[in-house]
Amino acid sequence: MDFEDTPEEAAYRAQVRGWLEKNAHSIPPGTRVGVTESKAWQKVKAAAGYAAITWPKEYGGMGGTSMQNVIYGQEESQYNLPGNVFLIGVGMAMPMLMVHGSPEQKQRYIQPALYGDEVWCQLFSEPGAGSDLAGVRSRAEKDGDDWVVNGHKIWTSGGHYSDLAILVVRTDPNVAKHKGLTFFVVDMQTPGIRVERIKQISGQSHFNEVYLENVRIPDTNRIGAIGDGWKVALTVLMNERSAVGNIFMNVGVDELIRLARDVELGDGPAIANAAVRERIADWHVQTQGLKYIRLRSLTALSKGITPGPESSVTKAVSAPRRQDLAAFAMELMDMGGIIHDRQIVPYRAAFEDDWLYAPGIRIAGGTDEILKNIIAERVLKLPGDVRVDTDRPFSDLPTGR
Amino acid sequence: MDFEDTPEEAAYRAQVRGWLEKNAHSIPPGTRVGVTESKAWQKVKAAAGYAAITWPKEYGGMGGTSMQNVIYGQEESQYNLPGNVFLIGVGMAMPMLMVHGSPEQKQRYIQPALYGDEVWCQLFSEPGAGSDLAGVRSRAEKDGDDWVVNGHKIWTSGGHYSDLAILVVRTDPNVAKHKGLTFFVVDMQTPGIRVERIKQISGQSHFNEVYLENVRIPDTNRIGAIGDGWKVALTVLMNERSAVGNIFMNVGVDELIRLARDVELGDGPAIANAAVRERIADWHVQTQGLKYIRLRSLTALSKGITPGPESSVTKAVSAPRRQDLAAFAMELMDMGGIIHDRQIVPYRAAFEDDWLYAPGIRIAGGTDEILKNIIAERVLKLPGDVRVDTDRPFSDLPTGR
Amino acid sequence: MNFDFSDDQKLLKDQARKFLTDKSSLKVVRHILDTDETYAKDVWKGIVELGWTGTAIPEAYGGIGLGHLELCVIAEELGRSLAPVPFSSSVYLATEALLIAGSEEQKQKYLPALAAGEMIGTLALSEGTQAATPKTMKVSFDGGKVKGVKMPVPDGDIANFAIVVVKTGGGADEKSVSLAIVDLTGAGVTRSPLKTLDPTHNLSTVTFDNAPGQLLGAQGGGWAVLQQVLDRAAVLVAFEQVGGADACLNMAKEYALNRYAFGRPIASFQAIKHKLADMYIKNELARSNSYYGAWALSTNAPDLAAAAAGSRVAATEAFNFAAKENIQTHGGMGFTWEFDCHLYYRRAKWLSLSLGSHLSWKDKLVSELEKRNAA
Amino acid sequence: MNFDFSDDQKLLKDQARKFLTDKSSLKVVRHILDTDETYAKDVWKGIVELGWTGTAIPEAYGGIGLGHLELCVIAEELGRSLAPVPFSSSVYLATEALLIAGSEEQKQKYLPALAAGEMIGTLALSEGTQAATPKTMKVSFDGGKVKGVKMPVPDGDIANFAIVVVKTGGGADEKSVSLAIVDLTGAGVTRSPLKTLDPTHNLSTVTFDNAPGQLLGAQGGGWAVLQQVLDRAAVLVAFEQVGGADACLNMAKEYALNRYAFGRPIASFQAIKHKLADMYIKNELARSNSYYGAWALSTNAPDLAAAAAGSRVAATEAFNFAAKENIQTHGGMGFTWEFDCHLYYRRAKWLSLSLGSHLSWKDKLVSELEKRNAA
Repeated sequence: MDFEDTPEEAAYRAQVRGWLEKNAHSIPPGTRVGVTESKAWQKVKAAAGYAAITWPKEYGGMGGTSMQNVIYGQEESQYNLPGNVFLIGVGMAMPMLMVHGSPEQKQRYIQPALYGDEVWCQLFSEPGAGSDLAGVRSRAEKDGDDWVVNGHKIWTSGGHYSDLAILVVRTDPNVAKHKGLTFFVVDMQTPGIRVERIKQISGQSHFNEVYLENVRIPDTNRIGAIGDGWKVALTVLMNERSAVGNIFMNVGVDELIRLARDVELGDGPAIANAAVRERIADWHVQTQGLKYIRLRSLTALSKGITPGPESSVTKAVSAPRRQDLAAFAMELMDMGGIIHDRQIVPYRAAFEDDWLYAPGIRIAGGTDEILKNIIAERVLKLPGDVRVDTDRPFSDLPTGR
Repeated sequence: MDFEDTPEEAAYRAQVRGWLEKNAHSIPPGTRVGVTESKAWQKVKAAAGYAAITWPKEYGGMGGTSMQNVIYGQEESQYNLPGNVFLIGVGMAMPMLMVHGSPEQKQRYIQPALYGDEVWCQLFSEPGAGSDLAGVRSRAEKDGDDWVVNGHKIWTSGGHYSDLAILVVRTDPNVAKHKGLTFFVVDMQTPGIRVERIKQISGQSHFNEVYLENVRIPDTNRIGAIGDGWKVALTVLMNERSAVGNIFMNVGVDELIRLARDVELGDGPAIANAAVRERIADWHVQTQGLKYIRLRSLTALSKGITPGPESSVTKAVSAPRRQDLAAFAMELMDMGGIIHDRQIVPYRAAFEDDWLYAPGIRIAGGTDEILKNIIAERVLKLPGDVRVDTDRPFSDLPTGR
Repeated sequence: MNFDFSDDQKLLKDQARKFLTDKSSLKVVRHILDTDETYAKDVWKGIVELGWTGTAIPEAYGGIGLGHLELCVIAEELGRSLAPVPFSSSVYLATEALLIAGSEEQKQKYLPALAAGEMIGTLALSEGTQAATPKTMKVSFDGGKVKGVKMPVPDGDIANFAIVVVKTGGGADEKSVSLAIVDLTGAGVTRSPLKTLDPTHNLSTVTFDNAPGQLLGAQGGGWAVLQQVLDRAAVLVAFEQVGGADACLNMAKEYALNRYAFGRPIASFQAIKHKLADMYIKNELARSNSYYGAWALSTNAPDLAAAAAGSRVAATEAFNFAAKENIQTHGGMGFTWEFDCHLYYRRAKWLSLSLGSHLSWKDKLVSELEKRNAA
Repeated sequence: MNFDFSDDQKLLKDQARKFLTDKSSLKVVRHILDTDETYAKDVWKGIVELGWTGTAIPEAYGGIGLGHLELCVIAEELGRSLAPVPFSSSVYLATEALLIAGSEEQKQKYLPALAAGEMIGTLALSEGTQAATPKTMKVSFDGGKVKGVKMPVPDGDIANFAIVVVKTGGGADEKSVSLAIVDLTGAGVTRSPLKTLDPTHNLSTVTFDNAPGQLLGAQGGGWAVLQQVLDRAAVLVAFEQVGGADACLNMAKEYALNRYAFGRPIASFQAIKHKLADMYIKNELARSNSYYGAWALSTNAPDLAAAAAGSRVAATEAFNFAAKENIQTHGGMGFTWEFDCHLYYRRAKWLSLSLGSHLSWKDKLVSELEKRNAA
């Protein structure tokens, strides 16, 4: 038991480091960069094979292992580089195309995505279909060689700067819900597509709503057979789970310890208060536990074993913990904890930011409740919930108001 | 807003007090009394009408209000009197008979139950049918004018000293589960009935298992129509809920405060430790909350309004709290908390007793989970769980192993 | 047994709810959220006209001399509606402090004006991002002048005057604390709105630069009066929290009944059912503790300090839980600006911090229990 | 990255599980529960034959010189099986104390005998129903004689000798604490089994009436050695807890899959699914923290104290939760003597108390974090 690379891993890490030293240039602090810079960096990576380490070489990848991919990520994270806007295209859509796409589709899309020439987004969720994605109601109807799509998609990251989208819509409402879906690629410049920002309670806008009004999509953009949309979408969703696992924490236990040292409660510094200490201890073992769960799956990966659904555990623990920790830090600041002015509040109000941001984290990419269902069903192999929606025509299902 | 009796209540309380002063005689400490003494005291109460305050006068009751019943209970609890073994007979079975019994059945059973001549128990739950009572599998088959019952009942309080029982059994397994049940009265002396004590993890035995082997019950003992057993049982269960509400606590927050004063943690008396104080505060507000919930429903009762399902809230809060509080008190005693010798451990090991007893409290009379369902469905009017067992023959239902 | 509000009090409550539903809808709250306005002036005007500001002020001082039980039912409805008005500052804090510690002259000067809504008062206690204690406080009162910065001051940009918790003398003990009444519109006072997590409620930085003030109560007696004021306010704020928590439960329930997933209302899944049951349980515990607090407040019971702390602890727990799990029940829509869930999430947090932290009230509660259990 | 046990260690673990399943089934545990026997002698004999008692003892002292990672995998299986043997007292406590603080002579005398199972040792620390601290402890060591009562002493009725935590000198600080080795079969020692909540594990009252003892380590250095011993034992006990918690999750899962209510397995209800998911989450957090503890223990890492406390805090949380919710999942059957759930409930509690309370370990963990974060 140790935390060291195997000889092969060490060699790969050295190779990556050498390449990054030559090719990666950290953005100077304070500089703002955008999609243009992201695309430029992607082109450099793609040319060297690092943009798709695990892809087969025939598609421009490196034919490498998942562990090599992790090592590259660890090393790249030492640099302050342009944001990666290719997670959906390179991480999810292209792997799906490799399985379900026609030769022409692969030919058309894979290289431009890999080299950062085209950015992709995902048109899956709808206002009425989130956890229950197969319940999408956006309709596509055949009209000659085209499909005409009408509907309303939501939670689309990067919708406003993406060139292409993967889209799941209902082509037949008169069959069971999972049978009536079809999967498409759509050009985001197509007339009838309108992208609007969603304002979150934090005041930020990380997501878009996308309205589709008589959007014409040629049948050649269809992926897989008519009615096979759910099967195709599942390929994408499998890759999504592994992408979402790592959640960035602004502030955590270390900051809480320092805050507790700095503020007074009624009877002394907060760090001397056993109720404060107990929470620090509890959150620390959670943090450590998640860290070592990750190292255990990296070890499995290093041995060529595909890790299990531990990213569900990570999110199920860290999202509510983030909310609770932030709320508690604010309590330590007493009435002043309500202040949201970065000049006044410790850590430039990072606890307060987290408190506003955490409710979204508990929901996006799988709610607390869905994650526990996933753990129960996929890890513990317990039965699924009773389904009342699978064996009758979609159009017969009740929908609420 | 006050905590006083209305003039009518005060008058009734005075009447009760006067009667109790004359007729109730506290058992001297250290004296052991049994069912004989309980029966004798019941006879005295019944003669005066206090054994069934809310019953109509025609059945030997006092025709009084629920509030009067509460007042009597409060006053009676000032005395140390023989245990009440008539809760099932007088509290549940006879009120059910008043609704569903034939004139002959009422004539036969009500007076002896009221006057304590016959003690009743309940043969409802089975090893495979607890929360899901309608899933009972004990069978009754018609044989001439009799029914022949075979089966296995469990969680029967007082089974070993009861004269009569109310019994729910399946008379038709080929119809839906709620339709195939029939309700009986059975004499506990009938050949084929065997009563065995169940040893709980606390080492005590508060319940029995009851085995029924070719037990012959005359059809005249049937209550209600064949197949109406569920409807009749519901009448009993409604009365059970209100009987279970009040849960006796051995030790609580006051004892925890005193314990925390007496024991040292690493750095001073436990009461000075904020993590200890926080738990005391949390459990105190729960205790107070339940107390004032009770006073609010007494107020409703006092105005003639039937209280809602607050006994579910009481049990849902107090059962897990009891387990947690006991476990925490044991932690305060450090390694010594494991000792279960009344001579050594504070409060004659009452915290340790509670810790062993609480798991049962979280289950008996409605598990934590069932209680939350009840609150969700009956108070908040949320939908029931999806049922897969109601619209096919009982005999087709899967049963596990 | 009569542990409930009277029929008259319930009628008052119904009227309050009706008025607030009508005049202070969440649209009004959003207007304060989205603009620079500090409070809803029309709603406040209506409240004054209804006499709520004088509910617990004796008729001799221009009030309507009802009492604190009446104030509790109003508070619950204010909490439910999130009404963006300086009611708690002016009524629970300033008015109560004057009733407890004001000289006859001070009462004559301020109480009728408070009752009539001609003046709005507040309490200035906090001095930044930690608990304000005799040890940590720095704002001084010397030679009739107040010096230092108070932050956040609730409704500090709205109030005409503040009761400022000040240090008199250099000690760090309770006897070094006094209360001073300061005209916030007068000389030596600068104030500016703070950016906070609950923009539906004004919070302010108030800087005193030798601002003239006069003592409220005895010099060195401020800490003791402050505790009494906070206890009394804790019961009233608890009713606001109970009202808010109840609103969250109702929102969550409505949404869960009407939102379908997997072909059925999400309210039919145990994960949601039990979440809402937990909300209900906490709300009932909060309500029942608060009823006891109301009784203790209205009768000035010896147990008031414990009853107040119990009300506050239970109500803080309930509203914080209900507000965050209401968002969770709403799923993705719950964390959009457009949905109203966050308004309650914000208010829940402010109320839980407003009179001092959850931990500090738990500590206070246990101190009271210790006194009671003293051998 | 190689954050896992080696193939050899996993093989040892499989063998341990096989041996214990075979020789130490819950029937064996129940035999100790229901009779006056203090431990399962046959199982102990088998354990000694397998060499487990000498796992971490160097070959020079008669051990097999494997190491603590091997001890961790054995501990997990002992925890899973609830094996009623004095392993933790003799191996995690007595052996570790001797390895840390024993003189060459003491090591020569005790370690080979411990490895060979000829002797069983224990640690006598607690003195009743509160934490044993330099301030609260009373058992004294003066002129080579130990005087006072230790209670509970794990495996005190079984062990041949105890390392007794004693006061030397009258102070109340850490420097007043020493360790003394006392022959429990010798003069001046009386012992009797205690009635406890975990009768599957011997706990004893040991009375020392001028019992002869010899110092282990320096006089006044006992508290520091004790902390090291407890840290090391905390990691090993954490593995027992992880094993026990895993057993509970498996029991609960099996039962929930096979128990039907309302026409379907109770494992299909979200209330049960999410309960078991919570168990799994806690178990995974405990296991991962404990792996780190194992690494720190096996490498004597500077971070050992924090790693040990983290292991213990997470593992105590996991096993206590799994044990009580396993009963709950079993419903009515769960609280019968006949079902095995209570065996785990009892053991979980004992393990959580055995090295000092949950709260005290949390406190210790934060003290370590403070050192690390010291400016």
